[in-house]
Amino acid sequence: MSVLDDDLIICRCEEITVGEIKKAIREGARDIAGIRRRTRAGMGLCQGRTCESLVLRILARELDEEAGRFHPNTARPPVLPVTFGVLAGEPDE
Amino acid sequence: MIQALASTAERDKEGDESGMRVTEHPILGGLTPGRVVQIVVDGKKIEAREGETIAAALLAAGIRVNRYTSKRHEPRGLFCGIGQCTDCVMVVNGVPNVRTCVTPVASGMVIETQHGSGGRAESDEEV
Amino acid sequence: MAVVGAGPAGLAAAIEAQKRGLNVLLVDMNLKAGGQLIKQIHKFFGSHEHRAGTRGIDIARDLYEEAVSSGVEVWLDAAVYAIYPGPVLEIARGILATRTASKEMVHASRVVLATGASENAVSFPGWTLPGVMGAGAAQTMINVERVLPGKRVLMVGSGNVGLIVTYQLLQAGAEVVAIVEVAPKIGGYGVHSAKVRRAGVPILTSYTVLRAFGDRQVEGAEIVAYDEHHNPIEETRQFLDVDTICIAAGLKPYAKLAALAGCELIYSPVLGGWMPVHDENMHTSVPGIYVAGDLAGVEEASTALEEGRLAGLSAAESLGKGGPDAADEKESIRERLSMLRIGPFGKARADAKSEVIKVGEKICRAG
Amino acid sequence: MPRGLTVDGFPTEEELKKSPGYPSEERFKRGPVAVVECVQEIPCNPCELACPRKAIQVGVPITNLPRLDEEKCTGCGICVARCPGLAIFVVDKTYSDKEASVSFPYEYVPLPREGDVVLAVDRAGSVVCDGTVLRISNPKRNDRTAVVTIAVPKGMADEVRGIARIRGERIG
Amino acid sequence: MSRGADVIVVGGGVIGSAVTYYLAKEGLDVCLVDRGDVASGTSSACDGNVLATDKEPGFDSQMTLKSQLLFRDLQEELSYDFEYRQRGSTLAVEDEEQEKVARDWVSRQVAAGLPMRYVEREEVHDLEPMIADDIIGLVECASDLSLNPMALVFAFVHAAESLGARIMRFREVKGILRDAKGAVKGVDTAEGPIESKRVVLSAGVWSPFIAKTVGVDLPVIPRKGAILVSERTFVVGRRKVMEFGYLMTKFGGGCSRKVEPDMDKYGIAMVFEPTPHGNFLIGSSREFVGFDRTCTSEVLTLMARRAIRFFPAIKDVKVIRSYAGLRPYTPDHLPIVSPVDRIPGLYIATGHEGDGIGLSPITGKVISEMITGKPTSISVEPLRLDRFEKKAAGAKTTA
Repeated sequence: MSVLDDDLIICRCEEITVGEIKKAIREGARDIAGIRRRTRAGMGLCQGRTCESLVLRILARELDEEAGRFHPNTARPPVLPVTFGVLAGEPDE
Repeated sequence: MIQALASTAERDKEGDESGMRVTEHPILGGLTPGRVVQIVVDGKKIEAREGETIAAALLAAGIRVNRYTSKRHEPRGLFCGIGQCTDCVMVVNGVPNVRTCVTPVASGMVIETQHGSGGRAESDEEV
Repeated sequence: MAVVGAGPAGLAAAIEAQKRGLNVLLVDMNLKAGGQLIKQIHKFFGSHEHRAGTRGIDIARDLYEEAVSSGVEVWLDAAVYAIYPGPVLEIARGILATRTASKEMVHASRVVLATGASENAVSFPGWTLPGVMGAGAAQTMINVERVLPGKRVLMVGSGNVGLIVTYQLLQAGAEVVAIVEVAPKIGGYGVHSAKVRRAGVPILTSYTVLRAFGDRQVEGAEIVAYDEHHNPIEETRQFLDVDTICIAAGLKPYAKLAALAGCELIYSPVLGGWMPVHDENMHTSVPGIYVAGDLAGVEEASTALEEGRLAGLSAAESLGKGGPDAADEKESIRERLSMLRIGPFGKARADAKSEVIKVGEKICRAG
Repeated sequence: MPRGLTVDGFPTEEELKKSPGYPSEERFKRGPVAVVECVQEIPCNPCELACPRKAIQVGVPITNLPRLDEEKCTGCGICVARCPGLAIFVVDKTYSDKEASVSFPYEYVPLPREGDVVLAVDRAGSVVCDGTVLRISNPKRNDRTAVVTIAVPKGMADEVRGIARIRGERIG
Repeated sequence: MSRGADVIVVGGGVIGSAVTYYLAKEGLDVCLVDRGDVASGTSSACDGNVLATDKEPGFDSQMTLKSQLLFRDLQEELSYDFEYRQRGSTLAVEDEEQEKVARDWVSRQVAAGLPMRYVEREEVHDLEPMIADDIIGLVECASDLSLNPMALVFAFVHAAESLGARIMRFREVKGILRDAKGAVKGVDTAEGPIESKRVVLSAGVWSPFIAKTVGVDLPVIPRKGAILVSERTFVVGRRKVMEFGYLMTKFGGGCSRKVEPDMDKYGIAMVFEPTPHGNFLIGSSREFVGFDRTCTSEVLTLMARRAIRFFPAIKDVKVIRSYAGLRPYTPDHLPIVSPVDRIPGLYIATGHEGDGIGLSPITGKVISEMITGKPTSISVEPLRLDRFEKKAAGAKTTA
């Protein structure tokens, strides 16, 4: 099916392709975090908000498992981009 | 039907050259006049409606490419429209990665198409 | 009590709790309250209690006014970027509208998370081109911003969102060239599909978008039909002259904040994917934290409203402010909720929801 | 070959006639009547409250299909704009010797004007005949859903359910 | 029962994977076992610094220098790109008090053979244009380098696999098995035992649990360290920059920092590391809070504040993520790379705290030398497990 071309972008932020994700699975990735560590898919500005469910589907299909077996990435602060300035909590001069 | 023709003509008169503004709407009514502010997009002056998002102002002006990616240098534009996907980011007043779909325009705002990370250099490897 | 998200669920939760005597702070990252209601210009389904027949935009306005007049403190342009044990919310205020954002720490004894959902993506060659966008993005453009995202649109997906946004694109003056649906049947309500068919929009079931063409932006799309073995039927392959492709492939709960708060998640395909487990009071596995609306499983706005009320009421009750009618009121909300989950469209959601609650009753102790 | 609501996107004649919201042929002969084209069990009942004569009943549960009491229905058309699904029409097969009238909700701009000759469309959006605009009704209680009534050849009364949208392209 | 191996390595972090690689390179049949994926614990939650500059002059810094040389070879040997960049590093000096200690530090390191120098005030902004105006000097170390820690693990694992090593992921080791004489005979796993006469325990902070199954007490405890990740942005700096006070938080004493008390309470010290992807990492914190890996508000706030103090321009740069890892701490800041004398065939390789990435090649190499009976590349005496027992005994005698 042409929609699964290896060249197809899955992670829009880091420009990671289906091929790279499949390769990560061949190299032992068994969850979304494993894909992320090997490919950077989900490490960009949006932190996987768009690609996470697409990666999940590829994992489920490649490994022939239920989608619900694959947990989303661990949530860590900040859950949306926030400046160092705001995080530091120092009043603006 | 002649009425319809007139309303199309009016659109052009209002300076909506691309015809992208929804001037008449069966539910929302006519577009209220609203205050017009000037913004600068890649050096070109553009009129925007106060309160609208940068992405909307750009679409109204017929601009659909907000940025080019780092690796493949591919164009990107509005995608999720709710500030989540961060694909529509641009350099706004010198600050890169500003989500244009949720950030409202302001008078005098300087907006630039973002190339890569929008930094002064793409990455430290390329310095 | 703090409520995160001023959509229908968050607004309803805030109003309910405030009316019962809690001090409620309602925060939303957007500049306007109402969540997705602010782009719902169509009349809502449901019953009289759910304000059926009223347009979403009007419900948003009324709810917001009710919240403010009942004393709820509302912070807009306030993004909750972290939640820590306490619960303590860390909020960035003024990111969008000002150049001097600040950080606020809010400690609340009860928190209702109503962070909604986000659209699922569909990937196909060319899907990263400007002009390919979520149906929700297009809907925001036409109904909130009053700008067309494009003039000739291909809609991918025939669920209610796909059908409704198609209709609204027509209302805004765009052309919708076709709706393609990968399944053999239309996903959304027949009344919505009938409405767009009457308007001349073909709905092509068992069809998919193969690719988007274009150099700098969408200049066309290629579609093809599938046979029952999921093989493309070559002679149906065709090029569509469009400048916009809208993706309406369903929604998934936006559960990152709930996950960060430590809420146990459960996977429910029917309800959109990973979502926080909760009990029949909308209470999660973390003491004091409640959920409502699409975060608690993607459903309709009417459901979100009722769940919001239930969460607000339960939170008030847990602080001894439920009032004498609390039990009865909860019962009638639950009845109305089950009314929204019957029929061929509601049954699967009802089953999925009771699965979630069954797990929830085990791991979500009252806060 | 009609494939039904879930494939074609609009109900077949058979699906409609099976539903309790569709008037009988005898009733059509007696003048204007509401045609409720709501054949799926969805949770929705504003039509029930809309009718001052209680001619449409949904009852409990609200997923029941709306049932038309064709004796009570006068074809007043109040329900047309109140149906969130825009699925109710008023058809008057007795409008004149040669013509029937069809009323339908219309939420587009610009609105047609009385007397305009418009392109009448069937449920699939195909233009099937010309129609003449008889009335446009859009009082406040309609909440911005206009109801347009057009006259069409009598034989088209069961087919016509709207008009082609009036668009720039069609002008001139 | 799985096929046995010459050596079983327990733990697929950077140390275990390096050990596996060097053993496989020696032609041994090696089997690496991890309860999860490789690079999924501490090695996935750290930065990629390979620093000699922050080591105690002497054995400690020498060991790092050796490791840095091995990295140069690895860059050629390993086909997988682990983003090796040798750009050096700098330590930012805030005031005269620190300057004094810094100059002394430099002279001791130079004497020990490290390519270090003290950078005078006038030159500070030529080297680090974005650093705060009031920084009065820098300590520069030319040999320091950076890499991507997770990629390094994958690089070791892939190379080891191509040399015939077996990698068993998602298989939990429950304990070490011994024969009648007390020598190692394999490991017990959730899916049954695996036989081997030699076991290398390199499971980081989780090693003590496994060591305990054969009565070995490892003085290794988790020390949590958090990191902030920025968005891709402009070039803030091209190499590692740390505050000189980092050394104080690491070793304690020496000289003081003028900071709010919480900075010291959570061991906050600014560490800046650019990545080749256009973003940068900000560390660091040091806390003993058991196995809790969550990031706390206080720590992230203070880290952001400390980072802005050194790089004011990042105030408007966005943080997109944070994470925290559990570094295997030992009381004397030196790792344990050692046989266990009482249990023939058992080797320990853990306790590197924040230096596991940097010391992984030398650790792997030394373990492979021990097992193959070759002379070790560095003296292993200071890394022996029994040093703690001796110290404890010594302390008792003195008392």
